[in-house]
Amino acid sequence: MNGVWQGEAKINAEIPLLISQRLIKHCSVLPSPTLTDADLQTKDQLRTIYRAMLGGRLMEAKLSSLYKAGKIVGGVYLGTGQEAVSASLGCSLTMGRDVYSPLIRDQAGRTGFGEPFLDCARTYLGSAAGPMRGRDGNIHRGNPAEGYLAMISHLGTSVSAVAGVLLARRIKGELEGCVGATCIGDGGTSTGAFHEGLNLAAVEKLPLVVIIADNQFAYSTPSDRQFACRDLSARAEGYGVKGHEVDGTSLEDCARVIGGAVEAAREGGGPQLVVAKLLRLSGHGEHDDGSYVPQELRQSLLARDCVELGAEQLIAAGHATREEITQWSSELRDAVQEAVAIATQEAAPDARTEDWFALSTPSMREGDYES
Amino acid sequence: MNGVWQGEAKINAEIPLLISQRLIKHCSVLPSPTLTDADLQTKDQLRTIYRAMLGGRLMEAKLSSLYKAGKIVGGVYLGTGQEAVSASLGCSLTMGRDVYSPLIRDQAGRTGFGEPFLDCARTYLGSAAGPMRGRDGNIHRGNPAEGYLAMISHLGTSVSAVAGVLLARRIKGELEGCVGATCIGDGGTSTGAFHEGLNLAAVEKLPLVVIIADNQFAYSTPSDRQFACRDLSARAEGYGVKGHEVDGTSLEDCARVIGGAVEAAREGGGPQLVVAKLLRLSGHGEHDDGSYVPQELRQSLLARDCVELGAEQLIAAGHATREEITQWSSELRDAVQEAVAIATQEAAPDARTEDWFALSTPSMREGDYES
Amino acid sequence: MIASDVTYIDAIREAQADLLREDERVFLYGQDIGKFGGAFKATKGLQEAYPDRVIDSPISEDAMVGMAIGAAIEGMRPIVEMQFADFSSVAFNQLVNHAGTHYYRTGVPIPITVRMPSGGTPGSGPFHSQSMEAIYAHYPGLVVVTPATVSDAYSMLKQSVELDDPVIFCEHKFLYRWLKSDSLEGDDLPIGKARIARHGKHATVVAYSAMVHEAVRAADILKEEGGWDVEVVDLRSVKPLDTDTVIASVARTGRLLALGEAFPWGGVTAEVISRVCTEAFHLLDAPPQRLNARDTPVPYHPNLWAAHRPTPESICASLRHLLTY
Amino acid sequence: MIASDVTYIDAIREAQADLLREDERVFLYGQDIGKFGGAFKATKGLQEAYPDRVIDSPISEDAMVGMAIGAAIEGMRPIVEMQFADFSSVAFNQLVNHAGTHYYRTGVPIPITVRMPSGGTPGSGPFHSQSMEAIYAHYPGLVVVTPATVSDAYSMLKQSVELDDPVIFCEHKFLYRWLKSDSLEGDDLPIGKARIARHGKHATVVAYSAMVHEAVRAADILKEEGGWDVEVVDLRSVKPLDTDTVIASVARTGRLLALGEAFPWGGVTAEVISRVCTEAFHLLDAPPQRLNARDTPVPYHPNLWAAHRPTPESICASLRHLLTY
Ligand SMILES: Cc1ncc(C[n+]2csc(CCOP(=O)(O)OP(=O)(O)O)c2C)c(N)n1
Ligand SMILES: Cc1ncc(C[n+]2csc(CCOP(=O)(O)OP(=O)(O)O)c2C)c(N)n1
Ligand SMILES: [Mg+2]
Ligand SMILES: [Mg+2]
Repeated sequence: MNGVWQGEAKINAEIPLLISQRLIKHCSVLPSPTLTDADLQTKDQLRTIYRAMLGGRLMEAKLSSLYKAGKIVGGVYLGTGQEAVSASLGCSLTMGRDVYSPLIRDQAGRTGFGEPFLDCARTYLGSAAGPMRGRDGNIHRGNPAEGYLAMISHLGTSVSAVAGVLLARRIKGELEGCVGATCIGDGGTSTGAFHEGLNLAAVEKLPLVVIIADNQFAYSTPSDRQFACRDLSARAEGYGVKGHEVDGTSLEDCARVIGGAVEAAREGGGPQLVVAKLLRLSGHGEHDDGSYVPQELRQSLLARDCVELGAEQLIAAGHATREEITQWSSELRDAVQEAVAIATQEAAPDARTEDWFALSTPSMREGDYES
Repeated sequence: MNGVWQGEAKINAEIPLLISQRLIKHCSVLPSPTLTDADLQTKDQLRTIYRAMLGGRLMEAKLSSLYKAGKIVGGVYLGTGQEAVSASLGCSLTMGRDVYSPLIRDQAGRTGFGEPFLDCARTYLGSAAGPMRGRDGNIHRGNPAEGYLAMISHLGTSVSAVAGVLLARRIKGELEGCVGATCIGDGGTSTGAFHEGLNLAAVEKLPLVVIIADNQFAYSTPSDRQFACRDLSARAEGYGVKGHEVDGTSLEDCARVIGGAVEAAREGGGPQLVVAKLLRLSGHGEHDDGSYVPQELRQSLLARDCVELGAEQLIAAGHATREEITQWSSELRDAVQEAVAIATQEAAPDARTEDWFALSTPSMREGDYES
Repeated sequence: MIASDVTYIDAIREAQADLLREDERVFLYGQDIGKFGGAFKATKGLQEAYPDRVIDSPISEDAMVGMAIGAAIEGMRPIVEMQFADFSSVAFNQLVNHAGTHYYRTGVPIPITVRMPSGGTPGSGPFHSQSMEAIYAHYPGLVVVTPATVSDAYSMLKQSVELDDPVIFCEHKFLYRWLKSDSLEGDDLPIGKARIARHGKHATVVAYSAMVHEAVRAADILKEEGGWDVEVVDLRSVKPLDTDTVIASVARTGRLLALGEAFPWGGVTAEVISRVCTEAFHLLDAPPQRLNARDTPVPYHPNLWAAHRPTPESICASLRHLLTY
Repeated sequence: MIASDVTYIDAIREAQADLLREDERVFLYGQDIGKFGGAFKATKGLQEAYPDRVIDSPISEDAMVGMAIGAAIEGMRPIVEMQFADFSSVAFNQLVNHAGTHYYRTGVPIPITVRMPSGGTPGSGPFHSQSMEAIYAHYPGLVVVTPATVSDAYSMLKQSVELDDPVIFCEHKFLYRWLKSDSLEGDDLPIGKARIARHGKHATVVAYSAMVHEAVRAADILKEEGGWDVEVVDLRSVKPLDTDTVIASVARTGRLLALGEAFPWGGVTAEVISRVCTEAFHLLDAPPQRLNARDTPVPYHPNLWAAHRPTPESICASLRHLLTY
């Protein structure tokens, strides 16, 4: 296959073992951990984020193999390489209090936010018991009543929706201490919806955090066909929001910068725009081998695998031992397996008993008005 | 009337007389003319621009009185106070070679670009002989075959259309030496269409000039409800385009900065974003008295009337005499009168002979398929 | 409120005032709706009374609707004002793909009401005259209402906001100041029920919004002219569309004209005729007739505008054809 | 080109290759259409051959169409690829209000072709399955074509680009690889003419796009089952809609089923029934029938998806009802 990823092996069972080998290979390029913002870089926080990253990686590895085995219909989109960014956001938010609208590559963030693997498995496998009941699939899932929004496919549209939840809370006098957050890709920034949503949030000075995961490609389209600015963080000033840049491959950096942006928003600092630099370490979806990604990019620092690097960082800082990580990994793998096993056995939706109604109000439903 | 404008009198016959009186009142606040870019600030250029400004002002004054006399149906939207910006752009472009998509407050720019007053009068008065044949009205006019695009109402949509003309020329190998230009208001920058269009032009590095006439209001909505950045020119960097700021009340500054932006685009400098600061010296349309504009803004430097100030600048620099300006004014007033007189006498469109087809291809037309 | 000489636009303003007063979940969002009171003054004075719940938006129709969706998820009842229905084209995606799909996908309904100043007036031209009900009714998940009377404008706006589902509220600009009544109160029919606007026995005109009044005028002319009794059904909402009331009327008259101000391809008139013909074919004593605007953009000039949409004259012509078939 | 085993998507690719070769005014614009060859490989290899005329766009559907409009004004013939028809919702405004109004307003036509990968496939869900033809056909100023065969996909795409007017080219994703032919060449009917896809005398099914094949299957079943001869009319384009061919078929059969994969309110089926009933009421020996998808978003799960759209079984059920009326 043309598009074999440097880190392909990472989705197999040997992650912690690989880590130790790579640690030696890579350590020359490792930045020394900068522990400037000690509050945020607590051991606990990093361990929590890392577990969410691992969970995301392992869940997605499973989804990939289910897809390849023909057990998932439709698309499977992975966040491989984006887990540090995603989990750093998800773990900074509290379900029930905060608002989160993840995007396609946010399995780790969803896990960090508290979504059970079972919801994911059920949605991908189309279980009638899942949150989307087979009506929608894969990444198009959420639990809106808990502030966990269910994205539509049209990129950029979540920004204004999250802003709306926050505006509603302000009107109700319940905004204090809340944050709303969403992610978007480099490509998604080209949509009018993104622009309108971020601008609206800026005008209203809402506690909104928007993470741009600049993974160098939108599907096959490289960034230079997507925008012409030096860096997307140059957009922050034009919206009048606070801008941040972060190395998306580094758990430590993501935890600090993204965690910091969430705190800043929470404390009344208004909208925050975080641009994370990284590389998508998979195809656009599992149908795509990503062979258009040039070799030099695959070998650049952007291609570092944040899950491997994160383990190195945890170990180097003494926040976790290799054994612990191996342990988490196997626990999470079991949890993923269990979720998939349950969802696989659940009933699919049944067209005959399906409620074919798009409106909630019975008197507004037309029923089948065809003869 | 609540919303009488400081400069209301300026639309009457006495412009040049007023100018001399105000010259004395205002001269303390006048910036001394900076003649740094001597090439662009030629006497000829300033005279040309000023005549277009005067033409715009006088045409619009006539439109306003026609509207108030009930002779124009629908809306009348004036560019009062924006003539320096508008004409500086229109006069920098050459019909046939360049592409121009003016917006609602661009009578002066249209005049500068070479649109005859008659086209304007015919469109407002709904003459069947006009470029829009009564099918569309007021500012929704143009001559697309000459690169003079006919705006639709939806703000922001012209940006991509102008970009498309330019992209087409590049493909045909005919882009060399061409510029495309369009205007938008502060409010129009909040549209997704504006964002997508400017971003696309930036990616393609097209010779596009976008002027934002930041006139402090979008209809009644002040800028702080429209965007949160310090200044809209802060957006340029985020698009990777060259940004410019200009005092929109000053003919000299507008001629230099806008003329310069057009030249920069023409010479391969890529897209240019010019933000002009000024105040709309009228209501949103002639149905609106603009009473929501606070008094202090009406008395600020932003409220200087560019037509008056421009005359002062021309006279002070020795580019024109008061007598010349009076002369231009009366010539232009005659030309406006004549155009209106012609258009007024022309036949209105006749519904019975109207071609009721939205498609050009006869075989694609369904005709009246109702029984 | 009992008012004398209350207009259609007054009714819309009063409904919003009532809603703001009675229901803390209600807030208004739109361009220039605050201090300015909106392009048509539908929110005049409301920001003064409810400063936190009448909010001026940027010119961002997509985000305006997206914001309302988020607020609705959070339990609010936003009313979004489009400055003109025509500009909702920019919010089309959020309306049909976000608001319209949400309940089916997630089980969480989206109680937003989007007010659309609709329909033509002389001189408004192609972009300030559109009737977009068919566009929104075609997609699943939206309720689309089209009040034709002062009391319906009032009561249906209140009902729309009370509904748990997204409502496209098509209010006709031509009726804003032209249509007057001496009371806001009416028969308070629920959304989804059509009304017999004029009783008759020789033919049924099914209309909605401003065309109800043109139909009634045409019916009056034909009464005068030939003693014909034409029944006019006011659909009131086009989705749900009250097929039962339409068919009951056709059962009485045997003749159907479907009338609308929107573009002719598809739309309400096609849906009405299609439903009647599939469900009540044998009640028809003559081929059904159909009358819409023409298949061009809405023209600017009043001469063209008046000939673009159906008029009492063109309605009479259709009806004569139908009645003498 | 004569190929054996050429698919529907091959036809679309070949048409574009021919157009690029034959007409310098043609260029392609869309997301990932360059080196990558497009999400469905409809432009595979074309950028290599025409590097300046196959251009990757940002994710900006509104600006993509706006750009194409400008290029068309400048004399080019852009083909815009939407990655999925569903995403054209974001370009709705540029399509209906800019492209669709331009000729009527200015006299300058806008020859753009917008390719819309349309229709459902199992597992695609609410946002990658839509059939938007009714939305675009409702507005004046757009031609809307819906090829159902390999040779139509080929010849109609070429004709679309040759037309001076804007064309919404609805290509069905389900047919992309499933539908094969041994040649690109067909009868080269012009846009606006319907085709009898299967001859019959007992009833007429009017269908378009993928539903033509489902209708033919249903007809085969009924032939087998009861010796019924069902005629299938393939509309090919829904605007213009070839009422004459439809009515001529109904004149032969006396019975009509209008079939579509889109949402049920309004749309092609309503338009077809409405035209037949207003123009050829007395040709009908039975009430017309109508079959569409259900009035919910297109569901993700294949079980639900298969029951959401018409199937040979549901078509047969409708037809049995119609035939035995
Ligand atoms: C408005 C819109 N247009 C097109 C698409 C199809 N699409 C889905 S994902 C994608 C690429 C997104 O790229 P990016 O935003 O960079 O995110 P990434 O996939 O790299 O995480 C595209 C074009 C879409 N979802 N929405
Ligand atoms: C998409 C869209 N929404 C709403 C409108 C209605 N509208 C016309 S002009 C206007 C205000 C424009 O303000 P700005 O862009 O600042 O230009 P200005 O009028 O100040 O010159 C509005 C809201 C529109 N034309 N397009
Ligand atoms: Mg990306
Ligand atoms: Mg403004």
